[in-house]
Amino acid sequence: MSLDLRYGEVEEQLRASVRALLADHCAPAAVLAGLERSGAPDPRLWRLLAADLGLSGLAVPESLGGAGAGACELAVVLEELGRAAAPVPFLGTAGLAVAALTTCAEVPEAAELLARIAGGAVVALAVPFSTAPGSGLTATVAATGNVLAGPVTSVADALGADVLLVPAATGLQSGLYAVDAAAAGVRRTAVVSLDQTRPLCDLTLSAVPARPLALGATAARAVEAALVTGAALLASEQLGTAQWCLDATVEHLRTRRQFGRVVGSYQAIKHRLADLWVELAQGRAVARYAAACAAANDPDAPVAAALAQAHCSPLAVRAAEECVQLHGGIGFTWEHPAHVHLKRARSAALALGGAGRHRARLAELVDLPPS
Amino acid sequence: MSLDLRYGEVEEQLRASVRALLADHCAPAAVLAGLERSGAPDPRLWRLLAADLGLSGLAVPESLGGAGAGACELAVVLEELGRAAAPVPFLGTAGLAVAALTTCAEVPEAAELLARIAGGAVVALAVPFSTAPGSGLTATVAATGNVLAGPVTSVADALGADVLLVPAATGLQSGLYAVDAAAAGVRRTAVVSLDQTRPLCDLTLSAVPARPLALGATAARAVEAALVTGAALLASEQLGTAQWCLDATVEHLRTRRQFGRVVGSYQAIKHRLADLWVELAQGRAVARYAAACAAANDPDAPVAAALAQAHCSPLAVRAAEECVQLHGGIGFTWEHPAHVHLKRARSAALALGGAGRHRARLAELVDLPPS
Amino acid sequence: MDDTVTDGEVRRRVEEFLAGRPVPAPGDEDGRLAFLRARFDAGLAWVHYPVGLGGLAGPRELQPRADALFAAAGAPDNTPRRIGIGLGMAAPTILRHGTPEQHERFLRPLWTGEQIWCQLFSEPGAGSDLAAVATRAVRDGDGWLVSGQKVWTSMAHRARWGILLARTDADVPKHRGMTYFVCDMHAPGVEVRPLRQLTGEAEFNEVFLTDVRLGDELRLGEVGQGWAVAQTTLMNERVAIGGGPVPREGGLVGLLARTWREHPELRTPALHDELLRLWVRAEAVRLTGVRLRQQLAAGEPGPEGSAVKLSFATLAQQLSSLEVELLGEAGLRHDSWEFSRPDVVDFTGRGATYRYLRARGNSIEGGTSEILRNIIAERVLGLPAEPRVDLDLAWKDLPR
Amino acid sequence: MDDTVTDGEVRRRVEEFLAGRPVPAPGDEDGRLAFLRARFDAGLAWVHYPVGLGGLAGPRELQPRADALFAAAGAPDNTPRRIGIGLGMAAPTILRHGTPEQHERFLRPLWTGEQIWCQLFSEPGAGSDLAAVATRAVRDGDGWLVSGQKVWTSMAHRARWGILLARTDADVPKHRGMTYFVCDMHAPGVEVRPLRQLTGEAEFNEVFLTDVRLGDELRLGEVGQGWAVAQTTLMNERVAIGGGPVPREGGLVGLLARTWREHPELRTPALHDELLRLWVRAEAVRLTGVRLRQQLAAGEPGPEGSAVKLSFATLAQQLSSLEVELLGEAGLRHDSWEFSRPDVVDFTGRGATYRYLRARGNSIEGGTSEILRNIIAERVLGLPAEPRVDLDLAWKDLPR
Repeated sequence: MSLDLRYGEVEEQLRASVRALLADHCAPAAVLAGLERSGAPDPRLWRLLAADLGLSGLAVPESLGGAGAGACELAVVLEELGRAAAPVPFLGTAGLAVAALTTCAEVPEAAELLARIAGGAVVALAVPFSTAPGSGLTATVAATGNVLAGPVTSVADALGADVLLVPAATGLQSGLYAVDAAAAGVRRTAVVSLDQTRPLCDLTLSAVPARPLALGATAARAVEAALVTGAALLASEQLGTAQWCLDATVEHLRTRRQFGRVVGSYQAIKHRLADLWVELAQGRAVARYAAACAAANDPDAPVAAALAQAHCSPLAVRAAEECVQLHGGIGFTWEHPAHVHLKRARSAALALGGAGRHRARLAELVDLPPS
Repeated sequence: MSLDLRYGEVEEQLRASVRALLADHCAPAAVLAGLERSGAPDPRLWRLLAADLGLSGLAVPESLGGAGAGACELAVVLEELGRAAAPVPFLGTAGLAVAALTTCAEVPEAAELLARIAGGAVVALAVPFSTAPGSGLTATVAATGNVLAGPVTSVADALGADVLLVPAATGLQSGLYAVDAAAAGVRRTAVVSLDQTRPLCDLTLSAVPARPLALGATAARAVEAALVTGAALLASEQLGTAQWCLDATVEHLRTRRQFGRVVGSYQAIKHRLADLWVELAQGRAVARYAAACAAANDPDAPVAAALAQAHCSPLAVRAAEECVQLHGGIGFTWEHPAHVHLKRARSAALALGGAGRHRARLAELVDLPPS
Repeated sequence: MDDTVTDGEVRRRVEEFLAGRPVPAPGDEDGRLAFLRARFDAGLAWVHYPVGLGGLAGPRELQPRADALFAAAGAPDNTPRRIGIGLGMAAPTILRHGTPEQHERFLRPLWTGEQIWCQLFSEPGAGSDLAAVATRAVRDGDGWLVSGQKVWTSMAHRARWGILLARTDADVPKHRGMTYFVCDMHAPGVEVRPLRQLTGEAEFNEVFLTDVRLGDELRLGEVGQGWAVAQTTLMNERVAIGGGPVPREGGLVGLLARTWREHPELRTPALHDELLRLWVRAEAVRLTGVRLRQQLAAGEPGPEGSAVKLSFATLAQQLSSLEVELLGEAGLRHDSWEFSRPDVVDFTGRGATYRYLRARGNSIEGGTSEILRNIIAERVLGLPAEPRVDLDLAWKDLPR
Repeated sequence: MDDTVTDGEVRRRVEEFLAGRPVPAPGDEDGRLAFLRARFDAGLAWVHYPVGLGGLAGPRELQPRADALFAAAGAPDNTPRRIGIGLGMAAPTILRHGTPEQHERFLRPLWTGEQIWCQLFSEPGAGSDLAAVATRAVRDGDGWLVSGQKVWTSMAHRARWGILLARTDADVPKHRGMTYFVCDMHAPGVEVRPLRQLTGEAEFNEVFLTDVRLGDELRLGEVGQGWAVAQTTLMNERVAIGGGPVPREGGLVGLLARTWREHPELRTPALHDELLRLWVRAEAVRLTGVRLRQQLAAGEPGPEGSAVKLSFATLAQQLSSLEVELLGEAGLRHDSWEFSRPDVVDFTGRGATYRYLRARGNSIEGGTSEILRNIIAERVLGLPAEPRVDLDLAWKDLPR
């Protein structure tokens, strides 16, 4: 074990600048106000993050205009976005899309897209958000030559996207294609989503011209890279969710009084929060390990990503549920931000596979076969 | 739902007399002292229960010298035996053996054995104690004519048995045979058992003469009846274990002081015990339902037995684990009876299938198929 | 109790009533009201209530019998779910603590549903610790002036009356300084605002009271006795929440099991065992309820009642959570975030994600699961109470 | 700290030492002892201790380096697991609070293992609440007479000395009336009885003290300062329990995984998911430890340390429980109930049922899981303490 699981100095600086920006532009009240909008989130916050802080290209090579950083830095940004429940397409663009495109960066179109991302473009991988790593590429879109047709349901971060990365079947093999989201023949239907801060859409492509990025095994590898990296990074976002929920709950319980005593002084409450904190500390270790493996291209990366998801998905859900419960009535209201985190946590726990599928994947990876 | 899940007046009287006898002859100190003996438990307590109270034949028809009662009464006795962790072969004899013999009571040998049980004889079904209902009869003993040979491992209540009921394979079918435990060729090797109050033995039969009780489907039905009824009844014993553990823990915590306060006044402790009590109340309902179904020969009896095991096995384990934990250091010592219940609970949770196998059985019975 | 009121006697009276008064046509609202008023006057509204107040002073168990006979005849009912707070909480409190004038004035329109009631107990600072209510009622001539804020008030926007707990003396310990009132929801100074909950709906309201004038005839019980009067209300609330008998797979577990059976493509081995664990728990909770009802029917109430709401809340949360998990991609989608003001909670008419969200409230509303565990530990298991610092201090001196 | 003591300097000194003193043959007990004494005198016993007391006043991190060099040369060690209480708890306390005479007298034979130490803290009435010790020490001329009962004392039957917490003043609040002593385990009036635990073994003892006379030179720290002195011991106990780095599947999870891999016939789908959940938890706990050690090595201690013992206890219990469950029929059988007196716990050398039983103690010994949760909630999360009634009352007036 030589991977460093601590936060480095650069990461802490990155965290501080993201947190400051979110404090100014993504306070709970702003997120709550955003729920009344339907469709894609307000692009203003994305522009601030992507352009002003240059975060969209955090993991894009410097030669393409990015920051040349890696998964560890992305993970820290995602922790902060998770804390704020920020409605931005960061995971999809800077995480999944960049990971997919990096595997085929020798293709000029892919390199060009990476450069556009570094410039603030939103790019989404057109797969159902529930797709698990290791599940293979079963495209619902068909490619005829370089023309695509077919549906994809429940795509994340695509409503405001500039470009879509579409896995499509062509004869016996599959390919990964780039499609301009604004092209004629691309229909995006907003889905009423459980997590309103990451609204999904259903996609229908009708005779849409596309540029091929990869074919066959390369395409499968690109999609798998996106899903594995995405799962690893999502764990850090979930960690951020859990951390916000714990912090908010502790803060509330340190002042709320019932029966003449501060509620946080009751032992049953204390023990539940202590257990949650222990689980959160474990979540930090596994999320950091997943990010470090992804950054180092460590052969253990698939195990690390599955482990991180298996632990952090239920962690965030439990933290958010405790947050609602231990806030009492106020936590059950629309006006308190607890529910935003609850919905994000519950939703994220289904994203990119969910804990059950990741445990099953671990079973294969670490040789613990089912009966 | 017309089955009565309450305790009737007769059952409460029965409970009172069993409890009084156990208070006199099976106090915790006596059970602890018994652990220093190896092999079969002291037969004195069995004689008191079987002969003085007439409990061995509780479910034997009156025409054969029994009390003609049913599973509900057996269940109440088992609750009390569970509370006391009484080292007697009641479950095996009055529960499993009587259930098996009752299905073939038209065979004179079976009727005779039922009458002997009513007189206080100990009869054990020679299957591994972990055998689950519905698992089919895969006999390890071979019958050649009426002569048996072969091993059976981990048999409960057989060390002090007078007669063994042995499932044995004969050519293509199977049969159930009665064997005198004292016969030449019967070797019983005491097993170092996790639950010393129900010591197991390994059985080896070498050319032992036997009397056939049932063959083919009838034999399978007899064994299955024993296992289903046994599973239903074991739940009541487990309920008794859980009740003792909760009661002892509450009693301890109402007087034990730490940090100037009675430990039972700390909220974390209170909430754990409240949750345990809720689960115990549920355990009482399912155990009563299983007993009522068995008594009424209700078609729901297999579901009820599996349900009772699925709930009461983990209940007793959890109650015993909490009992050890919440007694603190003293609960970890040999001189305190908590460990006797812990070992019985942990062991009983593997007996007659265990919760996992009973859940899988429920899946079949209530049409919730696996993937 | 009048033991001449037997099953046969109730049947006779219902038949006689129906013979003399035709069932009104569906949609005939005036006819419906007249019918219900007459039924009340005939003592067939709640047979266990006193004669003259809608009852026959008979045994409570005969009421379902009367209801069934009226239902069989196609008679209109008083939409009991819609007026549950009046029937379940206000009525027994008024009956026990009210004056004859109050009985006369409130009970009939309450039962017929002409006047809807709401409950003005909880406040932002008084949730589990209800005795901490800060809403003040001060003497004003021959009446009272009430000011404060109440919360979690279902039906407040439709209610004619509210049962109200207010502080009338801040110089004594908190349990001794409260008085119980009937609040006129049409009085000036009563402002009702919908309180949107995390499902997007507003089942509840906030109620702002600003110098609301209530005559002394709206006081229920003695001044300073509000806590004792409120106990009657709360005891009846817990009884009301218990619910009726359900068949196997009758509740949320049935929805989950149906999804499982109908969608083989969603199944995984891990979810299978999870499903079975919850099926077992659901069936255990159900049988506990069956056993409890058998005990109650036999006049042997067991302490299991305290556990019913606690178990139900936990189970509803676990079942709906597993349902969302099982749905996978579909669990990422929701049915609607439209604002609405439902009169009753509809767990089955909406999707799994709605159930998941709404069920979070089950362990908060009507007594949190934490408080229920305290109650079980102290009242059932006999464990000692926490040290309390708020019982002897004057209300005004309590730390806030 | 002497910063001229570098890695190279330690290596030089060890090499010089080894050059001057041949490694004793295995089994040569006298040679072994002489060798260890000389190593102590050379300052290579614990390099972070002061010069003259077995150290070089160097950085603590260099000690493993010295140990490795000695081990590589085949030199005997002081069997650190066997004398853990002396090394881990008594020594740092003596060093910090002892007189020069006490340093001189106790530290060398402690380190070489000539004299084994035990800890006389817990009592039947003082477990989690250690400050409730009732063992009394009363002045007797120029010394003390000690009477009381201690419990959970490992190695008491082999120990030459014990670190003892006793009450010297019952008229002040409990934390202020204790004094810390070194107890002479060979003194008249010390009776050690094995305490059999639920595994059948006796790792621990009860120690009965009846008018045990201890000279005042055996007092450690000031009279009445026992609680403060004991804090040094306890802080070091927690550090000691943290444990070293383990590879993936290095602990109990490895035994469970091996059984799973080697016995396909025992597998069921439900157990599979259970196994995976625990595998995930075990790996998460392991990585938490890895991260913690990286932080400690970088001089940034995180609060995760408080969680390590808690997580380890829970995990050991769950893993061993699942192992028994997985074994099925074999889980009904045990290896042995023979009475024995092991010096150290052997989790891996025995069967699954032994592990299951022994692991129940993990959440009790050395700080219960309940106390650890209190500590995390109060010290890490900053939640307020419970109301306390025992802090200001004189010890003799406390309710018992």
